Amino acid sequence: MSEPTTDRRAAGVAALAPARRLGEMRHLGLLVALAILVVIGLVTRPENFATASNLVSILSLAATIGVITVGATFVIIGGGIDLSVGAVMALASVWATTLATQAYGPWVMAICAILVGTGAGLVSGWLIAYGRLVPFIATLAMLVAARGLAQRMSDRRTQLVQPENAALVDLSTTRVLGVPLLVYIFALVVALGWVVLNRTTFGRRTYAVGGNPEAARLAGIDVRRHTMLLYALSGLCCGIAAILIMARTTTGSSTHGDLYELDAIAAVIIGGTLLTGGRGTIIGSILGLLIFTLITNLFILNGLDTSDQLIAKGLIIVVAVLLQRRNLKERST
Amino acid sequence: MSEPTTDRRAAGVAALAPARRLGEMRHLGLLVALAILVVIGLVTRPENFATASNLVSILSLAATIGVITVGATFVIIGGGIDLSVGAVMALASVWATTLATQAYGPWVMAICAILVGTGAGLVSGWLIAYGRLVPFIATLAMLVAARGLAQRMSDRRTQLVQPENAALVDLSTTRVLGVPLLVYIFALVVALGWVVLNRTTFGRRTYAVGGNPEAARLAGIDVRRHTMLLYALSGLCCGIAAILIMARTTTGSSTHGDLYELDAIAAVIIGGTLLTGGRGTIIGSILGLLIFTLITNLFILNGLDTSDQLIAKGLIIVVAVLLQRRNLKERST
Amino acid sequence: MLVIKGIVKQFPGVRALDGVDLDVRAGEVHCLLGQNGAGKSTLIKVLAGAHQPDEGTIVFNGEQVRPASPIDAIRLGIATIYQELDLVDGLSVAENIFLGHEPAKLGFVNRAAAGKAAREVLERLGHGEIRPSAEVGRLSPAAKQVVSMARALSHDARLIIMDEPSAALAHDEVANLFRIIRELTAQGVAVVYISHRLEEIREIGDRVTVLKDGRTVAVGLAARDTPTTQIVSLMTGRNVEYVFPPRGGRTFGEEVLRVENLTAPGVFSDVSFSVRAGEIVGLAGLVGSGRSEILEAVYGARSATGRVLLDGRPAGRGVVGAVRRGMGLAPEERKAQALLLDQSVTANITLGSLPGFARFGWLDRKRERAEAKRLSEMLDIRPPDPERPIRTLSGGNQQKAVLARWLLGGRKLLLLDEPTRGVDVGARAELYAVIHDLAERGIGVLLVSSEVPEVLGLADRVLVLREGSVIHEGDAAELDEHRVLDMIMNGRAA
Amino acid sequence: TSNEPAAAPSSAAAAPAPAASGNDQPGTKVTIGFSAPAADHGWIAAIAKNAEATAKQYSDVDFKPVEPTNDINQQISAVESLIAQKVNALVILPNDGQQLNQVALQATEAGIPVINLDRVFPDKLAYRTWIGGDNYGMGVAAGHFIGKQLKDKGVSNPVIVEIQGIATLPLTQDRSKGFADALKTYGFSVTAKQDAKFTVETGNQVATSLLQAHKKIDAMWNHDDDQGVGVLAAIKEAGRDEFIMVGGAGSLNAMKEIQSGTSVLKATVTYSPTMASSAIRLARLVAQGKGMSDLVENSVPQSITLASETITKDNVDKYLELGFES
Ligand SMILES: Nc1ncnc2c1ncn2[C@@H]1O[C@H](COP(=O)(O)OP(=O)(O)OP(=O)(O)O)[C@@H](O)[C@H]1O
Ligand SMILES: Nc1ncnc2c1ncn2[C@@H]1O[C@H](COP(=O)(O)OP(=O)(O)OP(=O)(O)O)[C@@H](O)[C@H]1O
Ligand SMILES: O[C@@H]1[C@H](O)[C@H](O)CO[C@H]1O
Ligand SMILES: [Mg+2]
Ligand SMILES: [Mg+2]
Repeated sequence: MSEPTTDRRAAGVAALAPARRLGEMRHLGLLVALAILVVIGLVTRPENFATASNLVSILSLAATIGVITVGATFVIIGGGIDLSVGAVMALASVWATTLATQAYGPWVMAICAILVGTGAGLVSGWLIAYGRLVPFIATLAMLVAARGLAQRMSDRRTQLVQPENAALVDLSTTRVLGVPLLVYIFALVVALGWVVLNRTTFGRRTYAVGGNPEAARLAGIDVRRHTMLLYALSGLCCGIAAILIMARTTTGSSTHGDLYELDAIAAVIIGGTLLTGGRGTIIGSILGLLIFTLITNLFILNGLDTSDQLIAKGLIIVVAVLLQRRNLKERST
Repeated sequence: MSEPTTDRRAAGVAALAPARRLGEMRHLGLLVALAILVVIGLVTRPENFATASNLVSILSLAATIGVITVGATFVIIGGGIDLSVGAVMALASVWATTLATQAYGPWVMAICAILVGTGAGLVSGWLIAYGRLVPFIATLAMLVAARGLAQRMSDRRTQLVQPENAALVDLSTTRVLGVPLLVYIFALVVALGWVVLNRTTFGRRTYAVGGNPEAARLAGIDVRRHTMLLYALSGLCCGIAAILIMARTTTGSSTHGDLYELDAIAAVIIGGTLLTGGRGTIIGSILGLLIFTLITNLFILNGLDTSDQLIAKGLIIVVAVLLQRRNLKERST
Repeated sequence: MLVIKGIVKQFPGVRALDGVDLDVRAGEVHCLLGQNGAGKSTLIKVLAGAHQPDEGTIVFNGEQVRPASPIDAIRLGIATIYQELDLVDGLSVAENIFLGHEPAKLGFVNRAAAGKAAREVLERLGHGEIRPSAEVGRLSPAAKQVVSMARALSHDARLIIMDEPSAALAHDEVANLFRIIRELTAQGVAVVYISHRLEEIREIGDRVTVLKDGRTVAVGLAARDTPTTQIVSLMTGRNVEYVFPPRGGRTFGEEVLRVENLTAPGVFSDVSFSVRAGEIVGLAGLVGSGRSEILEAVYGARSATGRVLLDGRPAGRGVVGAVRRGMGLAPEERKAQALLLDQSVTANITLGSLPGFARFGWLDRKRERAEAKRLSEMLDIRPPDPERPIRTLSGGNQQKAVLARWLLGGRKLLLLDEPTRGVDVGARAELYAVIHDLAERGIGVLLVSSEVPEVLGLADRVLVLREGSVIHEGDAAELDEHRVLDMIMNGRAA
Repeated sequence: TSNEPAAAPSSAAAAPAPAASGNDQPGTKVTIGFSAPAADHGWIAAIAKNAEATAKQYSDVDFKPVEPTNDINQQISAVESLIAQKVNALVILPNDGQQLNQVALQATEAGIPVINLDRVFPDKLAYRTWIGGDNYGMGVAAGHFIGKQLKDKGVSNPVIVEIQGIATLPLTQDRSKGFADALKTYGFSVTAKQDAKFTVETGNQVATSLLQAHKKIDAMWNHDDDQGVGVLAAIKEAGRDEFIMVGGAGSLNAMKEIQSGTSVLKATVTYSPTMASSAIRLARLVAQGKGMSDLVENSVPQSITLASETITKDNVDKYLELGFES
């Protein structure tokens, strides 16, 4: 083989930034957007924005949906979509706050929420993987049914966490180093999600299943089982989120998590994950989510009129993504 | 060439329904689901269900979102997604019912609605096609901004169609052969949509752009321009839908069309269109939509509680799609 | 080692396999031959557990087996390189190679081990320059093919099936592939090898099984000694001259295409040439020499500096203008770049000339179907039903449909990138005739092929490319294969 | 509706000029934080407008509204940020009293008096004063009006239809309960009920199907006049007029329908958004440590419940200026 040619090709390949580095560069756009928002905050509300308590408040606000976003990132990288997240969280919160469950104390309540979430995810996953339902439809059905069930169980009432189970609420009120416990839980879930996605066979196979399911199957991966597990994982995250929302609101309610599906998916996509699957990062999703949360926070601090907020929000989304797009060329849904 | 073998294989081919026929068979599942619902209606509410006035009322209910579904079908076949439909319809309805617009009479109101809808669609389309924004994000931004603008314009009030413009409301109240005019408009939009999708180069290109944009580009199709036009078409449909909702509710309001995006997309997908693009039919989408509308109608006729409605709806969606899946094997988002 | 008897596989409407027999011995290279659509890929998918047979038995290493899934086949020791590149674009080279059998502890991937093992396999394949951490989606088709091979080698397989592994490879790469195959067979590994290039079969094969219309028509022929005419007539059921149509007799008209100083930094530089009406100009070069990119730049699908003149006027901006002005490109990767897999053969064929079938945007579907039918018959696309989804056609037949697309709509200049990739011997001869016929009707053709004999046999004039530059231009008649190979590999200008 | 040609009463009408009492004299400067659900509904919009308009009337009030939202989680954050800004008083209309209870409690503990508007916090420690409408009373008023009318007509076994607002809100359940209880005193009961979402469109959709389900109706109660616009459109489209209808909340549009006398809408029971104006005044008084001058007591009372009045053709003129635009 002629050496020069090989060298040139090697050079060609080497000249290309490897996937991971590119991935980080892609986050640059998001970081820039985030930085701009921070600057806006500092300029418009110097006395309120950069306070520790405001930062904590931003993170607390982001925590619930953040946990859900981690699960959604897996599902979307795996080529699917989960519209049921908010409803499943609501159902888990209601189930965990029924008097029957509350009788067993906070631990059982937490486990109950997690089991209900995971169970709902398994059902969606089974329908998609083995029942061959389109994910959009299967999880839409789950959304509708879970909300209905939550309303039924709660008789459409908001269910208070009983005083004897206040330990659960402590997650929101107890602070370690000034930061409420639930923010730590959020951080932990993000970290675990990152590790699973990047360092385990499960994570790497998720990319394969989403990127090219036929190739994954031919490589000997049990695509169906994996798909089902992805939705179970998303359900698990919804269960954890249910614990957080119970802590924050001291209640279980069928109305919790309304429209979370849109917010979670939007965060994931702004974070650079393609709806077509096979690509994406947890970090990107979380940055996407923080951008959303920061926008809301800035609006609150500045007391903008709602209609103007909505208009501004639309524009900011476009700009944030345009910033990020600079580094991307792929087309997707 | 050995004749017998060829013949045998050719015979096999003849036995196979051609692609088109297969498409129609696919609707069989939907038709069966629809038939089952009709039977349920006949059995549970014999005196109310099969009346002409109930059928008309189902069609009237379906008309607004039906028109939007036609546009959504184009966008989704073209590989995109439009989350802004409900908000754009709301904006068009508000703009058309401002006192300034209403001063010019019903025709100008209708034209205003259509222009606003199409304009919003063009903006989304431009952002997606030329600004390279992901459709999900671009149209989510449009959703948020359009709702904000609608609130701003209307000052968050419900705007009544003035008595002197009652001609617009007549679309809903005037009946020809017992059927309100707006049902005819719905039917006309469906028919036109079908013709454009199946009989014109625009339709054919839509399938190409959604199925394989790179191939479409290399075949000389202006993929960007076409993509932009698809969203404009969707916006146009939202404008028409705005006229219908003004006629039905006698108002323009920023709250109109809440969550239409989910319903429209769900109808399209239940109808057999893949979210990945390149496939789908108008008829399927409309059947999907009718199933949804029929379910709600049956529930209300039978006085079911909304919680139970939701649970049942989830189950019915799954069953309807399972029925339809029988004829399909592809996997998709 | 492997004995297959009476395998039947039915698809909706097609009996793809209709009683196939095959026996493969340890340490041999067993070649599968057959026309496009004969059932080769389907057969190996049955072996690999990707399809379930309707009837028949498979005996592997003395035991009757029935691989229910790819995992089963891999566990049995059967590794497969599939015809369609089945890699995951978003993952790295190493991750692709070890997909499904990652070196891992408790579910955690040992990335160092994976990287090291990947490097070893790649080096063994002579491609140490492909970095295990590179993202597969950014590799060239040839490099992807190498990764596919590396994956097959990474399994400790007793039987390796290769479905047209050389289709995306150039001459030197094929030699490399053969070296590996010889190493494998020396260790007692059996190889099932599929290719449409008879000369490869002769070089590497031990025995040949021929499939036709889903049936075995000959077993265990000697790969080296069986006369070509016999093989071809077994495959096609008739006698096909595996030759090029006679050169000459054509007169060239006006210059249709003039390319001046075309440059795309890092890919090709300062390329100038012209194509006249009725002339076939061939681009020869190694994979990676920039031929595809030149075609794309001429077509307006890739940005480059320099001038492209069509009929003496600057070509319009972009592909849309190029197509409107009478160009057509049959791209290299048909699945990714050319096909609408869900659509019918007809819709695929007419895609490039829709305006010609429409009045005020309204399609004349009858005429569309008639034209598609005419072209299907002309190119012998099988099965002969233009209303079938193109997805259900074999690779070679899909390729013919791509070509058919540009036979419509009165093209002046056709850019053909590897037009016979994956096309069988019989159909290839037909395609050659079609290309000649086009030229005779005054169409200019710019042809890229990795098969030097094809370039020399078809083209009137040849440009030899090396590392993005034209190093030779001359009459095809004055060149021979040896000289061209010498130029493209060693850079020695004639 | 904003575009009523004769939209004479402006939102200022709902926030009448300061009463001529010493309380209106400027006092210490106070900052009042305000948080309410998203204003995509005429009634809620009126609440926001009234609060703002009232605050503007006082030179000693610095009004700080935060982004209205329908997401609990966000409303909690919004209130947290107001606490962090150390406002002098908070006026909160929670999306759900139970769910915002904890954060209201935090505010109270931080020394910020909370004026609870409309939807009530379950924990009395969480707020200083509650002011709101009487949801149960609204249902009772509607039930009595319908019961009496039907009794007078001598209808037996009447078909009574109820269109609720958002079903998951406690206030909806209270209204329904009051309605059923009042009807019971006449020996009547609700034949069918469905919930809408306080929007014109959902009111229209639900009414369209309900009218199909019941070919003959005697009376209908619609909880909310905003969605009532859609309900009335559906009734007109179906060409039905055999029943009497009662609305809820008391929008200007509803009052005009009642006034016309030709509409099926014969009455509406009030649930007036003027309560927001009062809430701001109360917040100011509490923050300044003043009492209510008409009361003997030195400080503002712990709870104030507005009465739900029944507006009919006979008394509508008196109410028109308090009607809010849908
Ligand atoms: N999934 C499928 N559905 C329906 N028909 C199929 C499918 N896959 C293959 N076929 C049909 O089966 C027959 C055999 O196809 P196969 O791909 O095995 O041919 P091949 O010998 O590999 O051809 P080539 O040389 O072109 O690759 C063809 O007629 C093809 O159209
Ligand atoms: N995605 C890419 N990013 C960067 N460089 C690339 C990419 N694809 C190809 N190249 C480089 O461009 C040059 C030409 O590539 P390519 O393999 O397509 O050439 P070719 O002559 O057309 O070969 P083939 O016979 O495979 O068509 C090579 O140097 C290659 O490394
Ligand atoms: O309490 C109010 C009103 O009663 C109105 O009818 C709807 O919104 C609720 O919040
Ligand atoms: Mg093949
Ligand atoms: Mg190439």
